[in-house]
Amino acid sequence: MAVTVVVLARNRNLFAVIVLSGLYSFLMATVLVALDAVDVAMTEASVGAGVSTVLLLGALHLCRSEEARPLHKPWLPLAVSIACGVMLVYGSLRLPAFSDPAAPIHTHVVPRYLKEGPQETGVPNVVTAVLASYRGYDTLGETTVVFTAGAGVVALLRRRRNRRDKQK
Amino acid sequence: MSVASHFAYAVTVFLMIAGLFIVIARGNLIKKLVGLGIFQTSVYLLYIAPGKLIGGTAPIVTESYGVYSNPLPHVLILTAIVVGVATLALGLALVVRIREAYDSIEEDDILAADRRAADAER
Amino acid sequence: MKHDLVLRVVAKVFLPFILMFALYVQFHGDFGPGGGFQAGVIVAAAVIFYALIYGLTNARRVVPEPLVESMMAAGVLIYAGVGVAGILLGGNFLDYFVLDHNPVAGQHRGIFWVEAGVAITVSGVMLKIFYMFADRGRIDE
Amino acid sequence: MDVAANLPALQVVVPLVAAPLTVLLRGRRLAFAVVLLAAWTAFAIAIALWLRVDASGTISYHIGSWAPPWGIEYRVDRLSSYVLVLVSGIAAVVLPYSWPSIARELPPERHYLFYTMFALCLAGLLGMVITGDAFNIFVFLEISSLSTYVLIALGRDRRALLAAYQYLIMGTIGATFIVIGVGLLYLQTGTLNLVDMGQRLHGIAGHRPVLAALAFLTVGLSLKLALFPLHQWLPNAYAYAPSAVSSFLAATATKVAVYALLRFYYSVFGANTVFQRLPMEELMLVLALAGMFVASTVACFQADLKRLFAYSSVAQIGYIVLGLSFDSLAGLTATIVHLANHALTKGGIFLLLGGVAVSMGGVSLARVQGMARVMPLTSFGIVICGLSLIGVPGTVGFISKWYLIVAAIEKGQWWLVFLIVISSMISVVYVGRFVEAAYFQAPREGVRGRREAPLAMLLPSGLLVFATVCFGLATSTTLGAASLAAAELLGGMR
Repeated sequence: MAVTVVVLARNRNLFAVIVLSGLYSFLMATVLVALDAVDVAMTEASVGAGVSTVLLLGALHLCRSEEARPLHKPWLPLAVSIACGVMLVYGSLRLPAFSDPAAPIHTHVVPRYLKEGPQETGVPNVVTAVLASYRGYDTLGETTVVFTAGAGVVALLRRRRNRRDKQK
Repeated sequence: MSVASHFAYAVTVFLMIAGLFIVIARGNLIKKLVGLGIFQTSVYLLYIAPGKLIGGTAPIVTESYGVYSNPLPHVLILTAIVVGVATLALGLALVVRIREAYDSIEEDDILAADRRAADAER
Repeated sequence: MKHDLVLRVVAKVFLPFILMFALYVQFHGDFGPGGGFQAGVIVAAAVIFYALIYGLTNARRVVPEPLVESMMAAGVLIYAGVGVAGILLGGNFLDYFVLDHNPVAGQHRGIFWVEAGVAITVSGVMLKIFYMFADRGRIDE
Repeated sequence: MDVAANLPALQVVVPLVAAPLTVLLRGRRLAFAVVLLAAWTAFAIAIALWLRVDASGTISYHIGSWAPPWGIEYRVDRLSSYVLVLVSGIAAVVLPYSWPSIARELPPERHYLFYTMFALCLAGLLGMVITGDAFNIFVFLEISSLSTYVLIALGRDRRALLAAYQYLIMGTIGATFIVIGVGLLYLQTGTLNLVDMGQRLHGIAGHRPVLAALAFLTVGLSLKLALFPLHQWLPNAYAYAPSAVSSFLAATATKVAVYALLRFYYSVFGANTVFQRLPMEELMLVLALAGMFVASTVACFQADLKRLFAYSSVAQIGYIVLGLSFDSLAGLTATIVHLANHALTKGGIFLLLGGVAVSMGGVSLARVQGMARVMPLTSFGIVICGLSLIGVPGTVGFISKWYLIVAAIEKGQWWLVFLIVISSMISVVYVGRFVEAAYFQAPREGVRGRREAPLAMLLPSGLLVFATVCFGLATSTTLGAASLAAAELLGGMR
């Protein structure tokens, strides 16, 4: 996965970049399955590798496909991103170890979802139960985000009817 | 042990650096969006990886399993993915409009065009 | 691509299955992975598939644009409507317990409608975005 | 059914439902009517909530009847009700204005979508303020940001597109930083509820992930609130957006980001963690001062009035953060009161500038020459708001500056008092440039007679200008609310 990203960063042909990013999403989905996040993996595969790639290709179709050589030196951006990375490393070093059942995320809040969720909501897939019921409001927000994007794209790309008729 | 246990974090950090780098350093508007996607994806691992329990299984309750991975991060990341794709769609729509207005999707070209226009106004 | 007989036949055969699969993902979300969002994406993909093979004009005839735009809005309204129904029946916002005499059945009903709302909005938005982008392309060429 | 008990949910849901309704109804009149109704209802609800919090304390509302921390909680305390009133109030004033303004700036087939986006933006901002759940903040932040990007891109100038794109990139990076911060906190505490998180962080405040989370949240929110070195997106975005949008954003969007910052600092981390374990105090002081001076100076050299006042916004954010950096009751009061004061002032200015753009054909300094003769009321309004930016007694700006100075004296930092006064002098310069052009220069050729903006635009702008003076003279309402809110925040500090 990391290799894909490196190639991706260096490649200037946008078509290749987009295909690589689709590949990257698939790899990510595989990793997610390995981490037991089946719902997320399914979404990532359909969204990351599917929808995003189609969208990117669609946009690319409307634009030029070669990227110009960057004019400025990349040291400043590199420094900024590495600084952020260092910050994250600093933070993550004291996090609970991988797969530690005593970590706070496994002992607080979640046990109720796993123990009572199926009885309280009648849905054995806990992800669905949390998504639609316990944190249903987040999902309403999420749906609204999708709606916002849809209406936004319409607002940006709609043309006047008469102009389109004229061009036909 | 400590190296292995933090492997997931290391990957996250690397992806994040790479994604952020692409966003800031590259001048091509579409490529910036791809980088942004990678940057966002790195966060997924940060959330999901710690939720895994070795020997656990996907959080779909049945009688044959006793240990489940943590479902809450999954829910959060589902939302994050959706938000990510929504942002991407909107960003691309903007890029298409920009390309129609400027006939370019290189940031430097566009800024140069703006500067020329501003000079012409004076 | 529009005139390739093999493609057209294969598409005709596949489409019902894709839609079936979408419904499966939608309703099986309670027991396995899946749910409204994924189902919505699959439905949209099916229509896009149709549009690629039979042409945009035909796709527009099957799934007209005003319908798509209404779908975007309707999904959110259904979702929020479930929430408001909770208030009307004396509970809090998005309270599914009051939707039925039996709290668990109420939960089930709430989750069902909410997921339906998500699927409708998502498929509507995906299709709309596809139409918008496709439109732009045609005029540019 | 109990409407009163469900007000917290309705606060957000009313504008949120209005948005899809406009898409279903299509017609621009209907869309306008629906959103206007929703915004006024939201304002009424916000006032009702404010009164209730004032009378009986913090309201906690469990969405879906799931008790926190399992479900999502809505939490209305003094600070959030104060910001709710502010945001919904500005929306209620800007909306009637947008009808004539948008009619001139946008092609008609996009009108209803403008109102959709406006309603979504309002819902997102209100949702961010009212929620008591860390991840929910992110979700509603995205609703408001995505709609903001679209609103900016609707501007007539093609540069609006690039401004929106740049804001999209910066905003998404900011939002992702916030997600990382929330994620780190979640990994440490296992909860997403802010109050619960605050309690569980109590014992582990010094841990490195917590400090890293603090850093990520600060950077992410600073991007959103345009703190000095991270402000690059703001001037272009404000300058090229439609006038109604500039005004609404200038008055609310950055303010809500400040609110979120306050919420995380005081309700989750606690001031001890923020200000004692990290050199936040000094850092914020430096950035705030740099913002005040650099942005004010840059503002002096702008030829476009909208850009000029956009840079002045960056400088004003500096004052807001300066108040925060004192870590004292007076400083926090100054911050909170300046949130509202700057919102009124800047909202008023941008609304008036929208009218100027209509009547004078543009908002560059060259265009507004002799404006005082053509649009006397508008010019007068801008001057009053300008005085408020400077901090002249009798306007709201004075109150904020006064409290900042009090806070500085409390800490014995006399040099800071001096600096605050100097930076106000710089704002005299840029406001002076407008006054010079409008009052002391002859109108351009062909600009004759009196042509005020239409009444529907003048009235809402006038209302905000009036409020600028009104709350500057009768200070008890805003100041009282702000100091109570500040006291409550500090009281929550352990």
